[in-house]
Amino acid sequence: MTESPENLSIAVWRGDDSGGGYEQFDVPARQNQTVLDVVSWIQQHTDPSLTYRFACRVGMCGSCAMMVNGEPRWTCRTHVKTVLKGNRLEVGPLRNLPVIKDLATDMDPFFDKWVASEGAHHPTRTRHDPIAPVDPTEGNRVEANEGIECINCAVCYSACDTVTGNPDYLGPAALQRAWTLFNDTKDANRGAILDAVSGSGGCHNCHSQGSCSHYCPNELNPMKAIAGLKRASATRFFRRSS
Amino acid sequence: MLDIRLYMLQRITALIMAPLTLGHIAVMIYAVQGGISAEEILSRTQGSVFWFLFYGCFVVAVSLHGAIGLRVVVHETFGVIGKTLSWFTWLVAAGLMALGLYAVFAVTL
Amino acid sequence: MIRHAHRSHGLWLAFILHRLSGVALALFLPVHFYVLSLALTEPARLDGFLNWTDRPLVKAAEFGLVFLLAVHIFGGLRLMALEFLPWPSRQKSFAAGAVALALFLSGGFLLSAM
Amino acid sequence: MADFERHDTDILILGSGGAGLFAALHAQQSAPDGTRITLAVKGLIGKCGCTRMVQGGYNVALGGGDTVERHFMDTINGGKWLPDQDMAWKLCEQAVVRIRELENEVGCFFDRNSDGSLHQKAFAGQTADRTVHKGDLTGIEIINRLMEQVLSRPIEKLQEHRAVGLIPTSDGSALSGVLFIDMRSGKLRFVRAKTVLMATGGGPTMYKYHTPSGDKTMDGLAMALRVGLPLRDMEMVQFHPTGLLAGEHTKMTGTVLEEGLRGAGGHLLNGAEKRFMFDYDAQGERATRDLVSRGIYSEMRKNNSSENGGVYISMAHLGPELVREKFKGMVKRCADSGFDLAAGLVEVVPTAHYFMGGVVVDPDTRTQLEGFYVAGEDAGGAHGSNRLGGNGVANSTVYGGVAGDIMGQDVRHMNSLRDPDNSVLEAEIDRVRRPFAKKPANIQELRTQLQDVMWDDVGVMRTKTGLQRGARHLEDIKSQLNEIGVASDNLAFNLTWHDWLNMASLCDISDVITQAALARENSRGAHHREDFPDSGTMESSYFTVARQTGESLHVTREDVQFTIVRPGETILPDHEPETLVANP
Ligand SMILES: Cc1cc2nc3c(=O)[nH]c(=O)nc-3n(C[C@H](O)[C@H](O)[C@H](O)COP(=O)(O)OP(=O)(O)OC[C@H]3O[C@@H](n4cnc5c(N)ncnc54)[C@H](O)[C@@H]3O)c2cc1C
Ligand code: HEM
Ligand code: SF4
Ligand code: F3S
Ligand code: FES
Repeated sequence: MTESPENLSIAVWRGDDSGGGYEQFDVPARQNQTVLDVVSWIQQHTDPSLTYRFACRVGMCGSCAMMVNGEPRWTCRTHVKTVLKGNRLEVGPLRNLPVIKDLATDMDPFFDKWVASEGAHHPTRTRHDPIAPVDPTEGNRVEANEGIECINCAVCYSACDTVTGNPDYLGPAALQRAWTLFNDTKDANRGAILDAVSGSGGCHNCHSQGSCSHYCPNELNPMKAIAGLKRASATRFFRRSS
Repeated sequence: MLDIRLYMLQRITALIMAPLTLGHIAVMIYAVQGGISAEEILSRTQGSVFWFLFYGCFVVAVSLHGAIGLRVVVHETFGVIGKTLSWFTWLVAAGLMALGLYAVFAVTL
Repeated sequence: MIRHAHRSHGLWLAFILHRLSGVALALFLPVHFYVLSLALTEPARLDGFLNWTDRPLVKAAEFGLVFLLAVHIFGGLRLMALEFLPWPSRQKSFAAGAVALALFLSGGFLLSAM
Repeated sequence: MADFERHDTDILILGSGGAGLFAALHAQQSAPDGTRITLAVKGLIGKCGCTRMVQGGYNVALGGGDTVERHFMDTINGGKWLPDQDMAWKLCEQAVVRIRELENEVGCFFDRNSDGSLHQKAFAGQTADRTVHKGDLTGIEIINRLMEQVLSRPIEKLQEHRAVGLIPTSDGSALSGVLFIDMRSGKLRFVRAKTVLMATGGGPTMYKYHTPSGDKTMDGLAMALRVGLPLRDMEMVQFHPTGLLAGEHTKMTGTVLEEGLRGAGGHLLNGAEKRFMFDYDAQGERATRDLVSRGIYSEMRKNNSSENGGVYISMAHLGPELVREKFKGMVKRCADSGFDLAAGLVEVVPTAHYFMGGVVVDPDTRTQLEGFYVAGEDAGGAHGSNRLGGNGVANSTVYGGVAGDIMGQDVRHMNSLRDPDNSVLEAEIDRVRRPFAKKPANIQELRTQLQDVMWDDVGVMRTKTGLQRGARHLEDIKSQLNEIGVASDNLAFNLTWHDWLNMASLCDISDVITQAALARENSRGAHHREDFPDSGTMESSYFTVARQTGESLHVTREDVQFTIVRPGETILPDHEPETLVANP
């Protein structure tokens, strides 16, 4: 194993919902080290009381996202080398979500909004019916497919300043889910989806800041999905009023 | 703090204003050449139904557009919500509208 | 620097430019209306005002406003194109790029016209 | 007794993988109105566990020549005649219903053929194109859709609640409830329920190299062991041949590089950068998981290993562009951790992947303890000695749904909550608080020791001497663990306390694996004894059953009941071809 003797200087946010600040730690630099590895090392070797969250460790569960040098990232898939500034790194809890402790946030508001966007399928068929044939190249399917691999990591949510300013705003991930479902021809209640995203916290609050699409670790494009919702709801608005 | 109605209103007013403001800028660039005077402005605009409608439309649109715009900014920056926010929006709209229409009458009547 | 690192990318800057220009315009508008309405009440003061605006500093400010207006209009059109035109995202970036270019050119032109 | 909070519900579900989430949905559909349903999970709902990590897909026979019978025969053959046949049958039969439910009711979005029908492919060991998938991220699709259905229903959520003890009634015949640690606050909470489903998903993370998510540490099986429930097939640990090897200090090590890489023609190279799999099997790299794992392991033992002690996988000869296109996700993942899968060499190592062993249950998920049900990876029997790729998620979703239905029915006849055996409750509370009385020390080093022991002595290839050495080491590690303390000044979200508890569960089950491995004196499926390389006759197949009484562990052997098909026979019609896969 090749180890450089160098130490990384890591600032980690400590505290809870009532406040906190950064604490400094030294961590030995290693090859192939991810930000999550660095954080774990601190908990395992220096400060056993440090709290963070992870599960899959390969970018599938979306539970390890943190602010790394002020940018939201999935830490299990972020190689330290790609984010190091000199030999320094600053790690904090995701923005825009309440902090439970240290680096772990309460993700409930994020998921409450997912549900509030009607982000759960409205069935047209039952388990006793055959599976609907779907042409994989058909327009709606392609559109829906683009946003489906979201891992609900809330990276986009914490990158978005509209969420910061407007706590009711449903946010990019939930809206993208709504758009995906809206394009799912199997869904029974596309009207309900448009209703859900047209209220005072809805898609119309998005200012196309684009941070969502910029930071999504899976290279999804919530900004585009939200534009789709705006378009669909505007079309319906005119249809209804004419 | 934008539902679909306010959003549509903001977009529609923006679309109305786009040609108007571009036209306005064009006229201004043309007009400012060699200095500008009250007389010059008034000679162009006074008694003109066209300019009355032109600026009238603009004022109505911009009052709504600007008010909704400021509403969003005020909400997101200062956390103003609920009734206060609505009052703010419509007061700004009314104020802009009043001042604007007064000006339109001033230069076109 | 680290605190708002998430903001350092093009679309966010476009957003803040649009917002600042919108707010500036909204604040300027009442002044503009007031000055024009002087035509009705005190035409002389309007002229006085227009003379005052001849000064270079004020001129610069004025052109600044025109620039803000242009930025805001083009920015607004870009946003609405992005929202309403069902283009593939790539083309949208081109459109945005084109608008940005137009902006800088026109802005430069306006400023140099002083 | 230390302070704890109390809570009551009717149906309590532990875990939010495929089994837990399906159980919640089905319980909600089948239980009488007003039934309280509670989902308690060690992580966040839907964001932990392994179902989410499923890549390849979901096995289900959907016609086109394929039949439930064929799926069943593949499962039995794959499991080397050890599976509980009734469970395997129900798995194959109900998978058909479950996949329709997933698409039609839950809203999953599986890949299609150009004619609009579901796309199905064949994993190793299957005689038909059977595996339904969504790209190579099938688990995310399944769990996200299930999660949003559950979140949008009136189901009580206890997130970041770790189950630490099953508390029976005083007479020991039924379950009263479950003791939890509310991880966020560090407080203890005892939840009584009329029915409890355990779906905590096993997870062989006591091995140096392992694939499952970090939250899975055998808590469920350890709890079941402590209440005296029988565990079967505990020696059966499935190794995936190609885990990423990136060094000991990164959690990326051990994570799966997908099977398809070998299927597509990837080469495995030893330290000298020579292919070696043909020395072990005529199929070369395309041999089944267990054979390839053993091939790699043998090469490693001969010190023909790569820089970090594994072997290399090489794809470049297929054309880097093609690899980049076909395995986009894998290439990106490797690139994120600094490796070039498309054009370079990536180090791999066999990695503990799935646990076939589990609690003895009937095909309705019931256990011998009234009110206690087990489904998913925690339940033993459906896979026997080896799980086919694609049968894992089918198993957890099928039996999770079954458990939900059954609990919804059973709860109708259960009029009241049961009182706990306070002495067990007290003992469990003492157990979890034990480290507070000791001097804090580093647990990580002990975990490394455990992982090394299990890897070296109870791993891919086993011998009696090795297993006995392993057992002694385990004893030693356990007693060391008992001396390691945890600072108790702030228990809120105290990961180090949970590391300690994880170790406790892992040690207990490691012990059982070792004892069961000693008890099986032949080689079947995932279990390979170098001192007993023969499989034994299929007719006399037995499975192991481990039970803890008091402090002592007993492993017995029980004969497999061939309730549907006998070795050498098949339930496929006479004229059926051996395989329907075009190029197996
Ligand atoms: C990388 C990988 C790839 C795989 N690919 C495939 C595939 O392609 N096809 C296939 O069929 N199978 C695959 N499998 C296997 C499959 O994932 C499992 O068989 C199946 O998902 C198990 O489901 P489950 O519901 O039993 O457990 P899990 O999905 O693992 O869920 C367990 C749940 O229990 C919770 N839990 C654990 N301990 C406690 C506790 N003490 N208290 C409360 N909650 C607890 C966990 O947090 C989690 O929510 C794969 C597994 C892995 C690791
Ligand atoms: C003439 C063309 C104009 C167009 C096309 C236009 C377009 C737009 C659009 C699309 C928005 C929404 C931005 C968003 O949601 O992020 C907006 C916001 C705004 N506009 Fe305009 N606008 C124009 C003129 C004006 C004028 C003259 C004013 C001055 C009163 C103005 C003030 C504002 C304000 C304050 C905002 C809010 C900014 C924000 O939400 O960030 N606009 N404009
Ligand atoms: S859209 Fe991207 S960033 Fe947002 S939650 Fe989904 S995966 Fe994460
Ligand atoms: S960052 Fe926010 S403002 Fe819109 S484009 Fe993305 S949701
Ligand atoms: S730990 Fe699962 S995405 Fe990082």
